[in-house]
Amino acid sequence: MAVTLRFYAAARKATGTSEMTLEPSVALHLLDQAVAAHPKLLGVLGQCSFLLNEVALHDFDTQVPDGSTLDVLPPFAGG
Amino acid sequence: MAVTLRFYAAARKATGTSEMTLEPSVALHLLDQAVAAHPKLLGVLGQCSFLLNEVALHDFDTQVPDGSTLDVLPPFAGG
Amino acid sequence: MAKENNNDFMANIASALVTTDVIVVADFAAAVRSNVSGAVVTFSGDVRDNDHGRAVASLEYEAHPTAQSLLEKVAREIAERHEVLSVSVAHRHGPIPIGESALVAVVSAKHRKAAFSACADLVDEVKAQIPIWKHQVFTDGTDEWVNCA
Amino acid sequence: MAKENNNDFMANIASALVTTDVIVVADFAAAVRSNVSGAVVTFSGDVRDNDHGRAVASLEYEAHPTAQSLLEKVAREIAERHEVLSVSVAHRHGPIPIGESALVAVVSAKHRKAAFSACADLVDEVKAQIPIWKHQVFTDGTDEWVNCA
Repeated sequence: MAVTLRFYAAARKATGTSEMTLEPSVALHLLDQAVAAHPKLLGVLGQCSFLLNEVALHDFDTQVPDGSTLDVLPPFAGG
Repeated sequence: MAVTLRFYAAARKATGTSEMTLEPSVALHLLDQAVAAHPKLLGVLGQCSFLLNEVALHDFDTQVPDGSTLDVLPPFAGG
Repeated sequence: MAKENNNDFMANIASALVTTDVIVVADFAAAVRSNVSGAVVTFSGDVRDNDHGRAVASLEYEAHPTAQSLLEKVAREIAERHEVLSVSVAHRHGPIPIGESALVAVVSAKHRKAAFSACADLVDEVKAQIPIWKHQVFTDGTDEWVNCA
Repeated sequence: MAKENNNDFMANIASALVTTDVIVVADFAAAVRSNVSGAVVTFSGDVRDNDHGRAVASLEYEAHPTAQSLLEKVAREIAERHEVLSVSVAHRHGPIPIGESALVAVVSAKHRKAAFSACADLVDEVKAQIPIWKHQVFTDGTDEWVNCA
């Protein structure tokens, strides 16, 4: 039973890693655990958007089921 | 003593000539003579702008002095 | 990817590409031209040697795995939203040398106003919608992820 | 032809050309690019094989002798009116084959909005201000001077 958090760009810089593996839980709890493990992530997280299995996630109470990927996306800066 | 009227694009098509030589006079009288000589010009003239020696002419009572050029410019269609 | 246009028989064509290859705006412009189109507007967003007064040494873009499909979606939306004939957009990622294009956007249309509007709208949407990030290294040795405090 | 910019040390550069030669937008775009500019917007107005639903066989532009100096004036005005780095515009006259450019306008700027605004404004001003006329011959043998009833 595991879910994968993936960190991009400034989020990866803040955590020092591109991903973490955690037990399935609600999104908020997963992000709490990520911040606990990597306190610098807190400075970035408020600006981020999130994808649960490549679909936009807005409700942090959503349960992230086994095998899922939760992506942490800092503000876009394309162009 | 002569002035030159030059006709461009649709004005040239209407007169069948690219220029006319006339006695110096006021602009309005010169254009009257051009229409008298080339009646089809009347259908174009109302849409035209005019240059007296390459400067925009707005007052048709302006005297066009000897050696001048009065250009008849149909609506622009560049681009 | 195609729809009936209001004022002609042509279907709109939209293409999109996320790539690590060099992108040259003239190549994309050539692809949207036709004997029917009267106006081609292009945008090239190029890597600058400066940002907010600081000298940039090198620059790299990172693209999320969904960037390609989202870019296709944006291109289709622009083609549907404007009276245009063809829309093409490409975003490069990975390291990009100064002076080369990071983003190219090209639009052909019968009339210029639609071409300008669509191309500007396309670039705005790419910046807003596409998960791509820019990392800058300055000549003083510091670095930043752009838009992230 | 140069002025102090509000937000950088660069002088604006404006160039203009009225010519019977082939004009290729990419050549003009290359001339306005620099490592300082972040955005290049181009417009190409191309000869179409149709106009208002009628098939065009051939097309010719006529330019007044003042066209070159007026085009230079318009280019300078655009460079002064917008926060841009470089402006270049060219209008071809004489016969132009279908598919080739009659007008190219290119603008470089630090920021995209200024580049888009300036390029669109430039094309509008060229159409309004420059004494150039378009003569179309249709495939049915008729012909017209465009914009003239």
